Amino acid sequence: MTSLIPILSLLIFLPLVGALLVFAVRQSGAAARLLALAFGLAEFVLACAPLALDRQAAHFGAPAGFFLYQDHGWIDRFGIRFTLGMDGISLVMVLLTAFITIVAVIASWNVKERQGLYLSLLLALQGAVQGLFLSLDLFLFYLFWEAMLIPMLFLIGVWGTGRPVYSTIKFFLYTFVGSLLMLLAIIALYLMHGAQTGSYTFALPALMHTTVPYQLGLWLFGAFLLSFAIKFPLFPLHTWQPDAYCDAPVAGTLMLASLLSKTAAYGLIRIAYPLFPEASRALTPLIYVVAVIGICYFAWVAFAQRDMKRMLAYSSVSHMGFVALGIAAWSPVAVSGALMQMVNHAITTGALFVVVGMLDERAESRDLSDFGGVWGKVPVLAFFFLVFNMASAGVPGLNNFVSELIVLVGVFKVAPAAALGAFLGSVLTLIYTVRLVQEVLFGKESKPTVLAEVSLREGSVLVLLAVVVVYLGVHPGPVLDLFKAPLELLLNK
Amino acid sequence: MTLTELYCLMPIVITGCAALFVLLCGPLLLSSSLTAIGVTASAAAGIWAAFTAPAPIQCIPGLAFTPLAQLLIPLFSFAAALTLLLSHGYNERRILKGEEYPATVLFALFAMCVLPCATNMLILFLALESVSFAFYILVSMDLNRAESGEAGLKYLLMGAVAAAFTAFGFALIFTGSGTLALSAALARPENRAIISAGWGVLILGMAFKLSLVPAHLWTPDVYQGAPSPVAAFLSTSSKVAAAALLLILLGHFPPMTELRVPLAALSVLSMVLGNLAALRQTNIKRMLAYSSVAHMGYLALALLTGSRDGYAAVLLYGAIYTAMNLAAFGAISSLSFEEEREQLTDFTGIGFSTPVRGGVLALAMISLAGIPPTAGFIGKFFIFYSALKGGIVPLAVVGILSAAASAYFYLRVVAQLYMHRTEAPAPKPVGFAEGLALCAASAAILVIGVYPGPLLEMVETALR
Amino acid sequence: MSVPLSHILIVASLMFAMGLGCVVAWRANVIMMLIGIEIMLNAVMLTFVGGSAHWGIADGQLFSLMLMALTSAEVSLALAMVVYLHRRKQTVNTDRFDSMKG
Amino acid sequence: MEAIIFYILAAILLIGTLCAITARQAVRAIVYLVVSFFALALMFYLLGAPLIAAFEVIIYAGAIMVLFLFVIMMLELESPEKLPKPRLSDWWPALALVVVVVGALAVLLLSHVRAVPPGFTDIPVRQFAYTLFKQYGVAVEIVSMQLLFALVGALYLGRRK
Amino acid sequence: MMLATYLTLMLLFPLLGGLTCAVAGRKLPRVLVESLACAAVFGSFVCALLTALSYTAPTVVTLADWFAAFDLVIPISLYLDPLSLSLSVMIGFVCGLIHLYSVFYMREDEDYARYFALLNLFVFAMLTLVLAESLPLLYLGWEGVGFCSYLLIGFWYRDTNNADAGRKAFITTRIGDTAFMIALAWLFQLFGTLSVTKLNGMGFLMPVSVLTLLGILFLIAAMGKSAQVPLMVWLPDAMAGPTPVSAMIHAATMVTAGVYLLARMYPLIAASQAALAAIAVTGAVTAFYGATCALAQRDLKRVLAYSTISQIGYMMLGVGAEAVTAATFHLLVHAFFKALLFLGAGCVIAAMHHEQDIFKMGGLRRTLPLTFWNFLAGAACLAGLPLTGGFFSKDGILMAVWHKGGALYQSLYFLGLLTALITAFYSFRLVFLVFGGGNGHVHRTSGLGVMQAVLIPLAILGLFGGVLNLPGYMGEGLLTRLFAAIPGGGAVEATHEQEIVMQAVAGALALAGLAAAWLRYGKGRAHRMQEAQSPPSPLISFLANGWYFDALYNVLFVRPYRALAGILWERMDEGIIDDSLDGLGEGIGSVGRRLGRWSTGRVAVYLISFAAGGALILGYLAWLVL
Repeated sequence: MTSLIPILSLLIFLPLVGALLVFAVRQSGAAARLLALAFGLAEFVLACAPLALDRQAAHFGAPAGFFLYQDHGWIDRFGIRFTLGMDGISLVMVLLTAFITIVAVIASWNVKERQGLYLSLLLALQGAVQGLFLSLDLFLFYLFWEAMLIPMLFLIGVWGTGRPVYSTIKFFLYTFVGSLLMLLAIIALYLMHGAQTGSYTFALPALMHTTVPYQLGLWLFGAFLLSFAIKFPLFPLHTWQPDAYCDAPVAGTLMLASLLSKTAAYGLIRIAYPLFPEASRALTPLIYVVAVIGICYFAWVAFAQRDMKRMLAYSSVSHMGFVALGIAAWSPVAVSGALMQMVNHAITTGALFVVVGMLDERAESRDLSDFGGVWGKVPVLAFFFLVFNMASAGVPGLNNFVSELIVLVGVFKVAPAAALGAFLGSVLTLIYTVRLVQEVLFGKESKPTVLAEVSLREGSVLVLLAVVVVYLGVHPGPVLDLFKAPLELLLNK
Repeated sequence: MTLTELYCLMPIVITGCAALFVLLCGPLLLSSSLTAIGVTASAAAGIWAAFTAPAPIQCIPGLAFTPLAQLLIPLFSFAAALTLLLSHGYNERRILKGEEYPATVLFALFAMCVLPCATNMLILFLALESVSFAFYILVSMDLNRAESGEAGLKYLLMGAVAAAFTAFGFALIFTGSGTLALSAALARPENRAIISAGWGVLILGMAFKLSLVPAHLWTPDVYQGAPSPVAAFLSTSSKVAAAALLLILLGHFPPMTELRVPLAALSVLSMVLGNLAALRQTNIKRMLAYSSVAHMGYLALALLTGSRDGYAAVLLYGAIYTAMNLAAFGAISSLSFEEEREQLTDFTGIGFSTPVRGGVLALAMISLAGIPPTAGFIGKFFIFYSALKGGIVPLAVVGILSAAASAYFYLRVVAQLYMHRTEAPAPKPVGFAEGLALCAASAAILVIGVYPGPLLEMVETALR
Repeated sequence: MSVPLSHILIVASLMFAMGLGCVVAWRANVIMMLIGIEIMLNAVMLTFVGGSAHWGIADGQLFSLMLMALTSAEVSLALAMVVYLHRRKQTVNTDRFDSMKG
Repeated sequence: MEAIIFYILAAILLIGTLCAITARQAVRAIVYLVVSFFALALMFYLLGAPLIAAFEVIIYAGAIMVLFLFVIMMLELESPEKLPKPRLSDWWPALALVVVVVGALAVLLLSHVRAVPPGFTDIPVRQFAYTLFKQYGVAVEIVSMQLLFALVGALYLGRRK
Repeated sequence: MMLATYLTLMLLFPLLGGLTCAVAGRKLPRVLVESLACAAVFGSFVCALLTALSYTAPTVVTLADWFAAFDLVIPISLYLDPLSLSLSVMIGFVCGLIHLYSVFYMREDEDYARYFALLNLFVFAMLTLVLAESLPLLYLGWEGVGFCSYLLIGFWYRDTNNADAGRKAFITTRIGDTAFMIALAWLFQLFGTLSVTKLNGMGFLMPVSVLTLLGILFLIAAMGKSAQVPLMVWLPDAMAGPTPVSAMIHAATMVTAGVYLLARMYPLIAASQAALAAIAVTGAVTAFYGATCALAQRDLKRVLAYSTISQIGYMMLGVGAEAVTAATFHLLVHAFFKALLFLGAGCVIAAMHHEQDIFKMGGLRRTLPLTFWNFLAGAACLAGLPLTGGFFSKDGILMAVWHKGGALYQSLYFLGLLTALITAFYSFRLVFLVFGGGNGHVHRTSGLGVMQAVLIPLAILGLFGGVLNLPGYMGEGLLTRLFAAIPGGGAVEATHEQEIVMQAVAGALALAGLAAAWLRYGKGRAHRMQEAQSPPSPLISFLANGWYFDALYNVLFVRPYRALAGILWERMDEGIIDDSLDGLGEGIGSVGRRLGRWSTGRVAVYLISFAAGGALILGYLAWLVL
């Protein structure tokens, strides 16, 4: 059954086809919206399909642990193949992508200008991200890694606010520098593997068996790390991020914060760490340091912000620090915590950006001083704002707590000092979160005193997100179980 | 000369005859039929070459239909056909009349067809100089703009000096090796110094054709001054022709290790300077000129490896670069009406007011920046792959970093096209010919970007 | 004849360099620059003829012949351009032909 | 004997060229150049290339130089403001370039071990013609095309709107 | 099996009630929401009683899995032992009453749905905290109560001060929570489990120094939640919330969670004398601090707040003195009488048009007699007048401290006694100022009758709470018997004579305090009232401002934090990091522009560059040959 329907290719190409179709009907806003939503939902259903499969079944020719696998020749000259595979980790990431895209589509219901194009770019971005999460060929991975940038470039640049051009080019250049160096590293690895085994291939499982001299490994791993660290982003390579997050339109910020930063973490887990075990060990202290600095520093800086989106941007990086920390520890508990944190961060931060987008839409401002007493004005929105903020502050019972706890417990075992720094960060996180909540929700009602209440469409998005937030906070077991088998394979290499 | 020999050389014959025919019958025919003749001839030459099996032996003294020619002639024909298609509308809008224009384009194509077939240095040299010579004329052909003539003179002066250098190089090589025939070029260790001096001078001459630093300075002026379709043709085919000449020579001569440092210097300087100088350029044609300096730097990087992979990368990149720059200059030319549209600010909001042309320009920029899934990425990948394989790591790193910086100015164009609130005056719609040319170029960019396998195979075959 | 080849080549080099010097030194004078180019090309011809004589084959001489044709073509085109530009700009000072730069 | 003549001619050639490039007026430069081209033609003859020598005289010393003169006269370029003279500061870089180029070439060419391997041989006109038409027929074609297009270009530029 | 059902229902009732109110509360009629909320809590209380009836021995009940990542397995499991059982009964009871009280107290507020939702959720969280068997679950309750407390303090959010108070509470307690989390992570590293029962049995595996550190981490956690020195600053401000909230959260239940945590983890940390001493010292100092501050407060609720701080200090002292039973005893009794006092104060405030300054009150003895008598009972308990519940519970702690022996504990004992004296003094200061004196005008609100009625059961429990654990000479205590099984739960080994002597001393001190208060505020009332008009003396303001801890923290932490945040952002982030990159970009751009200027437009320059390139290449080749 798995071989009859190429689910993996479909996961990639369905959104791309959707993008083309939506682009084609772009004249009519309503049609484009519905079409985009339909494709989003179809993708989600498709992404759910593997949940029904027997995940223990070994696929012929597939590397261990991958229960869905596709392999086609592509560029024979370099041994580049169109290889896709799905294990528990990628399944979760694919589901996440599908989910966030639906949210993004619904959140961009009211885009005024060129909505068809906007939605089409969103779907194209989704296709690229899905491809990245599924590819088992390093070249393919890189291709998607960079292809992602194009829709994002336009999303920020065309529909952005503030200084969109500056922000989008800054975003692009930053990530581009990193990824080009990564390209060199990929080629070097490929050549080395070819020279050692005589088979020139970009297949990830094969490349894992390359013996890399320690010194060279450091350089190569450094290139990978740089690329991933920029997109993560890790301190101090983050300065593109507040600008980009801030100036992007709602869906753009959502995709950036929820998905694009995850691709970097995914790359570290799936590629960089397993490929260079020794080098990654050597550079781990560095990652600890930047992760901890990131958690605390960004939380601190977030406190100083006046612009809500900018504050959330810093908050988002601060939380990504936990992911970095978990990966750096590279123990089963810590990494599964990191993966969980990736999911939770995507949901929570995404939800916060959506809510802030709604506030922005209503009050036409993101400046904290323009807000106050929102609780009295839009209680429903305020409720969700509060819930998501509390989730972000790590209140137990909501999703972020679980993953942060797992990460911290896991990291404490390996590197207590780093974990202690992160604990400090959790206090700082609360400080800015509470400030945000207070300045927006509490206090005297600011002008305009009447804001439109949440519409059905907005409400459905918020409820959807909140349900996931609570579900993952209360019963994250199924998701964590999915990580187990792949992590065992990855970490025992 | 037997029929099969003629058969092999038909592209040359077709293009040469077409050039003469256009020149002779020009006054009697409409400009559209001249274009049609030109395009047909180019297409015929290209298709003929593509579907003719290469013959290893000389067809007639001095010429052979080599595998390389089988790859390059269709490429040049493609570029020439697109140039003619683009020029048709452009020339009408800019009131450039006369049969001289298509005839000269065909003459350039004729010389280009000869070049990869040449089996000795004299033919090579003459073909190359004829290509340049055609471009001297084409560049200065816009009588409405003083810049055009000015650019032509500058190009000619520089070109003549460079030709002198090239010729001097050939002279020294000839003096050292005692033959002009490529196949018989022998290593004469006792004359190595003379030959290497010849190579040194020759490389500089080639640096001019490829516009490598420090022989690049003419490039921005000439691109700016030339009519846009000519700039498209000039920036693609003439460079590929020069690169092909170097490939042919390097392929036949024993490796000259002493050339590594000068070539490396040319390459690295070009990559860095080209990309940096383009950063703040506000004239898009000049910007593309600096960009072409940088891209030729990448080419030189691949040449430097001296390996088969490197040469394959050169050819592939040449083909891809042809598509990219044709699209870029093609879009610019199709957007130019009474005035040449060349300032960056002239493109504000064009991406939305003319979606196709704006889209093609944006696609070309993205491809030039080397972002997948466009052809530019495949090209860049191959170049840096061969560089790493050839062990020139520091240069590769410098190159890749400068390539990263280059994204800035390409994206600036994209931003200008789509991301500004104000809008420049929207251009009028264009004709079928230009649309066809733009579509062909962008289709090439996308197809090569997604499925480069066949082209890679062709490149491999060409080097066999 | 017993002139060493290297002497011929040195003479040619000197001439080539002088031509180059002429082109460089007469920086704005397009006529003198063209003359410099002629000098350089003549040096090249001398080299070819020397090489030809050295190896006893006619190829070098042929190259020289072709160079002459090439040169005359170039010169005629260049002079046509000079005339054309003079008509437009009333000058042949190349330093004044700097409407494009940067 | 021939060697001595060769060196004398070389001296004339170089001095003539030097005079030409340093002449104050273009017309004088052309005259100097004609002299040196005559010397060059003689050298060609000495080197066994009588045909080239003849062409040198006819084409260079004759046609091309006359063309130059013609243009100079046509554009009335003899007035000083029309043709700028190099300043002294322009000569230094030129000189430096000349020194470096000549020096480098001299080093390279003189390191050439066997200076006179087979000796100079006269190349009969017959051999020349044979090579030209048997081996390089294509070259003739290309050059003819090129000359044709030089004509085309010149005519095009000469066209008045 | 029944036990599991009871426990589940005990938690589910308030949770579902809270969620229903939160989600649908605004759409439902007011009465329905109110009765739903009350019913949920009383249902929970009934379940607690049923649990108590069917309780036989300590049991662990695992309800479900929460999450599991490799060896980190966290179940949702509950632990029922005398400690949690007695607390959950108390919580059910007190919270139920306070819910009822709230119905009338909040009569005029529009945001009833939010109020009751939070109240119910609070009960859920508190019960979770108490019943949790795995530490992360305990932490869930721990943070849950903090979260509800945060929102309830800032319930009247339109006033920024209220919101600020909530924020302060949340952040200050989070500092303690972090210590808790660190302890949690460390415990997992050490023992590989986070189950309370397992951990408590494994303390001996670790060196004492580790246990000391763990104890101190738990102590810090308790400091935050229970408002102990130095993290006590939030509690007085927390009085900004509605008075029932203060009664429920900031007096009876949540603030004692710290004591509960220490009692819960006592078996683990008991091996470390240093940790116990730290706990004891913290408790005694806090008790003294709170009592002194309470002396000078003018706000009715702030007096009670400081007294709460002080009383919890006693409980901590008890835990530090290895008297978990006594501490729990005091915790329970305190819950009753402090809830009573707050609710009484609520009646007063409601009757006084939300006037809280005790110097503007007086004469309520006559106008609100029921409140007066109940309040008096509460004050007597607080002061530790002999034979009240407070008397026995406080005395149990002091006795344990004395019996622990050693110079440290003996000095703590005397500090405790001094504090008891002060406590008695300020309790009656309050009574005399509020209820004594001339006639006061009151504003009769509709619900006042019911509100006053709620006080009665609490007063009875407070006054006769002593029977829960009578001292040895009066027969064995109920709690002592219950707690005998758990470590630290044993009775203090003391002779009856000693007990009697010590209780006599304590009783005498309480009476002395009462007398002093009467002298100063009963007889000298008019004089004091006049004094209150003039600016306070330095000592009074020192005490009134809580020893100026707020100001100190403001200078030490808050302002530097704010300032540094700004500096980090503008100087560091936007400045050094971003500007240096922008500068790099700018620099590269201008280099590029300069390189572009090489193209001067003059062909001579092009030629000379070209020629120079040739010269360089030739020069290089020549150099190679040389």
